Amino acid sequence: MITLLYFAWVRSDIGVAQEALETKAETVGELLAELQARSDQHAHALAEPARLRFAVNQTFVELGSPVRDGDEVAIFPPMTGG
Amino acid sequence: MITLLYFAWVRSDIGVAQEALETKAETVGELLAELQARSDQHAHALAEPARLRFAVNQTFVELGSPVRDGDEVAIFPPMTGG
Amino acid sequence: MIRVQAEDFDLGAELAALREGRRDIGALASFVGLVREMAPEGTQASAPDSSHNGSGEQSMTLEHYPGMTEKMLAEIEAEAQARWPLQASLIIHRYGRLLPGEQIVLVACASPHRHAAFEACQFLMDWLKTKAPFWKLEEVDGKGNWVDARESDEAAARRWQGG
Amino acid sequence: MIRVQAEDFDLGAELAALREGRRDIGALASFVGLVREMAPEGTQASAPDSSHNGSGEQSMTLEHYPGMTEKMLAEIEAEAQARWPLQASLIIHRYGRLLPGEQIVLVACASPHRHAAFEACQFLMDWLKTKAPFWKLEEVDGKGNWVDARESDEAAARRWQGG
Repeated sequence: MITLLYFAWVRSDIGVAQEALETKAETVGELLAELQARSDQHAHALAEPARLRFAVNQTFVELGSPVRDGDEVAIFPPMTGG
Repeated sequence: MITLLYFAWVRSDIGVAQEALETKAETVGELLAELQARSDQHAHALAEPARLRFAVNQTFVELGSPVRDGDEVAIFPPMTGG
Repeated sequence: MIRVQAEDFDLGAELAALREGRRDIGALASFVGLVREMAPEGTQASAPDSSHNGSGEQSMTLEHYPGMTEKMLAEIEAEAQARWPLQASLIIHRYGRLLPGEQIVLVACASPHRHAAFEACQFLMDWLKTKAPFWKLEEVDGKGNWVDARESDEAAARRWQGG
Repeated sequence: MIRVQAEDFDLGAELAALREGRRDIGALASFVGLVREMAPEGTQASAPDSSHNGSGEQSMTLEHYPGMTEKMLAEIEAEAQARWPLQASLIIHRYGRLLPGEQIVLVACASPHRHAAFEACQFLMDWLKTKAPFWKLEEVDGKGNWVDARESDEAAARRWQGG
């Protein structure tokens, strides 16, 4: 089981802030492809990976980075704080 | 009559903060030469023009700048505020 | 020190606390980011009024990623401490709904020397902008708009290398 | 606004006054310079104590050129206002005898954007250091030493051109 967290417009487009997923995905990229197929909202929110940032267990990662059972995977837009 | 103001170590070396001078000097450089001859203290304090800064009527000037009767001429080391 | 909080902060009290009881600090640089009132849509910033609809009520809501926010701010502060001879540093970042004129973020750095204090503050802000998981939602008359990241902020972060 | 005064200033109150009633400021950068306690002569800064004579009582006395000081600070502030889009700026510089830990100088700049606020503050400090007629006399156990101007300050002022 992987815990997914969404923030900002990724969250509002998908419509949930958090969801759990049983998956065989071994990388962030594979996970993303699986998520894109989940619903129209997912497909729309996650359509452009270049506009997204990814963190696994609160560390920034790339699309090729591994994901493992039990990970917390966050998907969000580039940050705009400060 | 020219009013002379000294600050920092120029003041403490010469021993006065202010003095008035009747002079025929037409430039800051001529005035400086005249002052250097005034006393041993003046000679010592004013020996190295490169270590001094000059202001006429509260505006920075160079050795070649003119002085006129009634001017306020200040001589001091490079500034160290802030 | 880092703090992530919904409440406002007292700038004077925070800066006073940073130098409290110390006599070795030569330079204290600080920066506060504030919610800035936007000119109403369709008007020039210089126009004294406008004919747009609505009251123009504006707010800025800061969303963040609890846990990762604190982790990233601590990493950014540690990086500043490693790069400059800092005697004290502070990052406070707020989240939640803020109104124009309210404080969003404070960074402060104390050092024996002014260039270190200034540079470390700028570094903290530049990295914070691009590495701390905060997102801004602007709302005008209830209509929300997620603020886009700016290339100029990315460029500012890159000038410190490793950014 | 500029002020030249013997009295201390309240940093928090000064910064609060600068943004009082405004909702258009996005960035407020500030800098405070403080009297820094020196390591006793002949010791390393890291040595916890020393065998030097005297109690090590230290002070810093700031002398200035009344009239010209205000003129130069006003010119420096006007130059910053001309170079950056500032919404408010403040320079306070003290004179007289100060003890370690005391505040010497405050500069603060408000702008819609953080880079302008930061840069204008640094500019004000760099130019103030080399153009405002202040001189520092360090005293330790009653023995006075006029602080030498530093080439690094001259270089810092020159990077803004016209310096």
